Amino acid sequence: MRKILASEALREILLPLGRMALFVVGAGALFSAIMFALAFLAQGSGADKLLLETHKMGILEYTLGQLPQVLIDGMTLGFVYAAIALGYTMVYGVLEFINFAHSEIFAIGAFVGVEFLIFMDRLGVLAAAGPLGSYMYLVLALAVAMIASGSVAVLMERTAYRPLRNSPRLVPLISAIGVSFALQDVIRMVESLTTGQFYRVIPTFGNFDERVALFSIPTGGAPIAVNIQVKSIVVIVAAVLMLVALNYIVNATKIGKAIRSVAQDRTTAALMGIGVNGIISFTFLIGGALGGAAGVLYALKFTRIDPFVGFMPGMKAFTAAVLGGIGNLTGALLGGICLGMLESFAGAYLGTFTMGRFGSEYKDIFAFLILIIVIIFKPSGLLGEQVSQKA
Amino acid sequence: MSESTHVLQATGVVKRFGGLTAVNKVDFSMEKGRIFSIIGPNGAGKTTFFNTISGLYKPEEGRILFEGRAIQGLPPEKITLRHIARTFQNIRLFGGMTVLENILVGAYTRLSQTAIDTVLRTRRFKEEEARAEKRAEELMAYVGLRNVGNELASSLPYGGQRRVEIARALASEPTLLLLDEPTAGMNPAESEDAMHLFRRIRDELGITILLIEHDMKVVMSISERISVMDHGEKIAEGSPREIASNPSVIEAYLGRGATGGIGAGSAAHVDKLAKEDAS
Amino acid sequence: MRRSILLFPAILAVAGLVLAGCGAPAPKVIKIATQSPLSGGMSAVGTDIKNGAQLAIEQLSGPLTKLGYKVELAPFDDQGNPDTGVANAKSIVADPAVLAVVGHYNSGVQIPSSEEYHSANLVNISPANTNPKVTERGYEEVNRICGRDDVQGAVGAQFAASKGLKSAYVLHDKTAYGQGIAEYFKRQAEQLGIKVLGFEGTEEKANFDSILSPILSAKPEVIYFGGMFDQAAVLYKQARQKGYLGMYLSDDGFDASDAAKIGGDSLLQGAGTYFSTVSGPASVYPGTAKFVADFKAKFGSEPQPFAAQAFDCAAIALKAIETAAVAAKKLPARADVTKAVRALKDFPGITGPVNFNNKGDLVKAKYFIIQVSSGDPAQWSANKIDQTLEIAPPQ
Amino acid sequence: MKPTLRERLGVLLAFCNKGRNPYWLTGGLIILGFVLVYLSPRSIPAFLLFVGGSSLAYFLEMKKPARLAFAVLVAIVLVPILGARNIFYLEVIFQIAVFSALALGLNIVVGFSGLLNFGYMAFYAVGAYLWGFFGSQQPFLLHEIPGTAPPGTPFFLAPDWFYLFIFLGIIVAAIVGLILGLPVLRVRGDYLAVITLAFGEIVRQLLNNLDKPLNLTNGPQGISPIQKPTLTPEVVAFFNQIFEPLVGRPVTANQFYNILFYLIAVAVVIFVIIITFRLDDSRIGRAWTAIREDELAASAMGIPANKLKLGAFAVGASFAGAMGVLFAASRTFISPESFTFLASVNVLTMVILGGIGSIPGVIVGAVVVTILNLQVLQSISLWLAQLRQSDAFIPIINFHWKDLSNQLDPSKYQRLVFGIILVLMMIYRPAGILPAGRRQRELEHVDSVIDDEVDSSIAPGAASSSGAVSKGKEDDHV
Repeated sequence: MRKILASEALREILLPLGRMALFVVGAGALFSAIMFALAFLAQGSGADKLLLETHKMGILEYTLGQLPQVLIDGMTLGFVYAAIALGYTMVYGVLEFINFAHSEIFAIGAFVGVEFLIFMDRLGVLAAAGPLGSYMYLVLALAVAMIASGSVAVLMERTAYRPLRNSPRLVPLISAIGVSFALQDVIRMVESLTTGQFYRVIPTFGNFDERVALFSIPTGGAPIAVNIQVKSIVVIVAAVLMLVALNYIVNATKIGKAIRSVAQDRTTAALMGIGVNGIISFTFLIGGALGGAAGVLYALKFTRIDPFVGFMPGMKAFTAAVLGGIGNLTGALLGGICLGMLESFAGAYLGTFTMGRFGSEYKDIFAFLILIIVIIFKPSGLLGEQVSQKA
Repeated sequence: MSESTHVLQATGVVKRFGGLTAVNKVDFSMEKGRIFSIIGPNGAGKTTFFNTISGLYKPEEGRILFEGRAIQGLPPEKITLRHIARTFQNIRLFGGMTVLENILVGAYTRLSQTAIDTVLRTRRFKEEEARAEKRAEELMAYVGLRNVGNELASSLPYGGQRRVEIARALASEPTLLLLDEPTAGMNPAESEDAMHLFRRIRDELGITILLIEHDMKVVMSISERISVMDHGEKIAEGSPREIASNPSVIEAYLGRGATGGIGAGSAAHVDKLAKEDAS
Repeated sequence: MRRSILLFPAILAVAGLVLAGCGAPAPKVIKIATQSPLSGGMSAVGTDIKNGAQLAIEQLSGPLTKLGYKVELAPFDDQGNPDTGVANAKSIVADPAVLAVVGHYNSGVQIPSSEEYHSANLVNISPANTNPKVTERGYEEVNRICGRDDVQGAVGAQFAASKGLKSAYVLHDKTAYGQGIAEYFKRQAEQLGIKVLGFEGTEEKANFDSILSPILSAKPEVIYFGGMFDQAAVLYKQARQKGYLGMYLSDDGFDASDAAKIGGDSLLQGAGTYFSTVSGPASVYPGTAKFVADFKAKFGSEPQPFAAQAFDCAAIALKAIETAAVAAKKLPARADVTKAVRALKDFPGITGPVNFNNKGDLVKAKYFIIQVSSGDPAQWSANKIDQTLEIAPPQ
Repeated sequence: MKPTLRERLGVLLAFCNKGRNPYWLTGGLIILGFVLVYLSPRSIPAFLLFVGGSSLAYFLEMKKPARLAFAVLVAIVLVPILGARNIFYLEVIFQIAVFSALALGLNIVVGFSGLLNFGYMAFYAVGAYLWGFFGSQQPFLLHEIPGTAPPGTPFFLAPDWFYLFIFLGIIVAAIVGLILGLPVLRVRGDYLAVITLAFGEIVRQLLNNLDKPLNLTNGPQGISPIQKPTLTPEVVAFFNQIFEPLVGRPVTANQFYNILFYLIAVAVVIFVIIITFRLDDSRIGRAWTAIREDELAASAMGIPANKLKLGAFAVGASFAGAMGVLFAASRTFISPESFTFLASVNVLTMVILGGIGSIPGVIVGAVVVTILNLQVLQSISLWLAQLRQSDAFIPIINFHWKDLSNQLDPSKYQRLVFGIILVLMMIYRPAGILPAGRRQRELEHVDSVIDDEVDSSIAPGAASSSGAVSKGKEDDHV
């Protein structure tokens, strides 16, 4: 009996890991293939000639040379999106409600984590920490951020959403937007009261900025080196761990079962003796904590944060959640990876392929177009069931 | 059987939801000016069949002819244009609108005002609005509603809301009225009133009525013809008396431990109906 | 319905009570208004524009106080939004005590708002609006002490050419300011024979991964960024982390010690980091060092870009009001102040001597190309001047 | 027992509505407010008194012609006079008018038909860029560096095309509304909200990016100068002839532009209000409400829901389009910064605060938010700034005002204020300040054909006001 349980648990850990690997490889291969097809077609075009002139290589070679870096960047970004998207998707799964303020939960996590690190830096312990110590501080920062974001998310649910739970569906949505706006300014107020500035930069510590050289690609011009930053690896590993843990909680624990039953049918779950309010709070706690952790990872990767930092990643993560099928944890992962890849590809190649006429400034437009197209033509998303759309 | 007498004819109607076949090859036809009932246990596919007729669902197979013209697969608004109106099992009034407005919404298809008329407030618009309002008031009176025109529909008690729904359906000037469990949740006195109303609608307005009903007392006393559905299929059709004595119907009900007894309990009705049949 | 009827007047009444305190101004008060975004994403710079002006009024209103006037600051929040800016401008114009406006951060707000100043003859001195159109309209009331995009971009290109660079990748922040400078950099650079390998704008503030890929493969000798330090420094840092070793070049939006805080030592690696600015470093203008110290003492943080310019704007306004007041022997009219601003000769600002031409641009702006020489924010003022260029604006 | 506050207010209201009192009160307050503002043109309490007095013309019970007379007096005579003395008020009222029209347009989409739209500013942008493009030199600058114009570039159209473009703005924005509406029809509820948000962002980013390959929008540089309609000196002279004694000084042509734009805005708003009222009270308006309440039941009643939703999008967009043209001309400058998500939420806040679905409510929302934003928050900040520069302090806690952090200025926290307003309104008053009421009709009481049927149970129950936001039924299928 015990053995079965253990293997069950192992299954819940290995299965999502396998899925992630599949998604990354699959999405990467798909996008690469599309890119090659385009590059093949573009041979001999103006863009090709321009590249030969400036980079001394053809468009096919250029595409190939860029590819590994683009894939790595896309994957890193994808995991960050996936971690944020989980917060949206969990809340949607349980309440069928878009928690618009999740992007601010993300920002709060980023700020709390970064403030913690800044504090540690001021104490001088951060600079003194060895390689192992720096990871410990990062984990601590993550933990602090997760606690803070989780608590704010629970508080937010209590005050701004719970009183509206039985209202028409647009009412809590509007309330969520209100919360989102209010939180942006609250963060700004708190941060600017202390120093007069409201953006923060994560202190430099540990070996996160170092690059690990993977290999280099010989091309007609200079060889293109492919590197991955330590912090990219950290981001990916941390995101994977969180995703696996969440998957385990939802699919293999008692409380996970309760969450799923509340998501299925709140009334019935209540009749079965499940404390629905508690479960909903717990959902917000988990979603918020994940968002907060994603905030710290984001700050680690991209160094600078401000109170409005959540809006764009929030929108993108929501897009990812919808793309994968909102309410579906695996879907959020797939959506995040696809979107991260798409953005990375669009940013890297669009300018080159159109000879600068349309540049990477169109990558957000791409993301939003994807969102619109998915919602219109497959509102249930890539992996969603046919239930999601209700007025 | 000429087309003029058969107002509604369905042949081989199939409606599936994923793997589930909710309506399976149902043939069905009803004559003009009749009160026709569909009965059957819960989940038998009655409401699905109704929704297929009224255009909320598209049937996968089969034809539905209304007054000789195919209507299957038409969107609901087109079907209303063809003079078919319906009510809902769980009342679906526009709760935030007044009773009068609800009925005016029902008259939507019978108004010809355009956006330009509306903005310019042409004479045509004013006259038409006045006419529609008057007609709505008449309908309210007809279904037995008084002094509630300006009340929010959601503020009416249950029985009143049922009446508003019927008035709203009548406002679209139907020749066929589909009633989905119109007496559900009513006490016996209210059901009696409702039945009286249905007969009047048929007799005075000449509207053919097709109803789904659970209350056997109502079904047996009001229907002139009954169709029984089970597991998405039509298992029997006939006069109330025939249905009451049909073994497969009894099995369908009793086999599942149905609620209302169909045999002994309603024997009195059957007798009464037999007399009516004879007359 | 009944309750609501009462709610509305109640709100008005409460609002009225709250505001009862701000009645008509006492006589002999002179106000200098500032307009800048105090809220929203641009409020960091906007607030320091206000703070710069506030510092100037506190420190330099002595002569006017002796003449018997009380000088006050009236800070307005234009929210970076033309609607609010214009409404504020009308509010400012309607207050007769206001004799000068320091302001606007966004040219998009300055242009419509200054139409109001123009029709009220109220002088506007801008610390930050570099868009050529600001002064090209030829309004007597509109002046600026910052450079023009078309000049500053060209200065950057000249510098790059003087260093013998052959290729550049040009980025901007998709604001009127950054894009304007970048466009002129590109134009001048191409004329000087520098190959522009790419030209892109981005609103991204943090994640430059996807933009950097094509840049790194193009291997430009210099990455030019038109925009503010909080984007540029992040971009520069990320590019270094990805192994870029060429030169960085930016504009006066980069002149903030926080750039070093963000960029750190990555600004020193490779071919180093340079930026063009009209506001000279402490070694040239001793006033700047004092300003920075005073500012930090008062507001607790390093001044953002344009804070020093705002200080100078307010100082110019004060001087002009004083001149006009002495000449008129009474509270001067707005038109007098407007004329007095243009009449100032070699006003010693902390960012350099100020002389306005007939459009309101500086007659000759001195541009410095400064090299970042330390990754430590505290050492920002010790940055070296690499080149000094004096350029007159196009006529 | 002491009377509660509400009872006392009720007594007050009853007094206000007694006999001829409404006329005296309204007229008196308007005149009092006018005189106060006239004498002290910068006093905000006086201005609020004037606005409050004017609003009584709507709130108190009086005859329709009297209401109209008050409205005309205020709008056409008093406001221009005050505005000429202090153009700030004219600007405030101009913006109130602009935002009222926007809020009314959004109200058709959100309030009447229950379709949440977070990208509404996109339609405003369409109108603004329409005149911004054709009413400037931009068509000749397609290959220039954004933000530059060779000297002597002519304008593309004569300035008076502006009037035609108001109508073109209506049409073009309506078409864009249809284009957005078409795919969006398949989506409902919160998905719709997200799609429209994405659409709004796409439009803003397109405007920001379309300076290459062809320089259509000047990108972030924005388009300027944009022409205003011409103003002949005769018109200004005519105005001065009549109003100079009242204003106290002659009005210049530049100042008169403010009055002109104010009048155009008021005209557009009146037009918009009439259209909105008439649409609301017709089969179209009833159908919109029916769709909002229960789309499925509505289509079963024969309402072509898709067509009507498209119509709502188009009508709502068209108002924004017209105001966009007006905005471009009055500002002479437009850039993508004006059309952000924040701006869309701003308009949505007006609709929700005032009363979703309620025409007077939405206007009240526009008034409150605009005044709050332009006057109240700014004034408190200015007041704090004044205090900070003084030696004043709070005695007991010995707090010197000059120590008050700049970061606590209320004008910096517009988003916070709006956010809190949205949340509180949703929790305590989801129907808004002036909730939408259903039109009460004079009924003729047709005699019941059968009297015996009417049972007492059908008597009206307690009227409960329902949240006006779309009430989606959870049980989707009948």
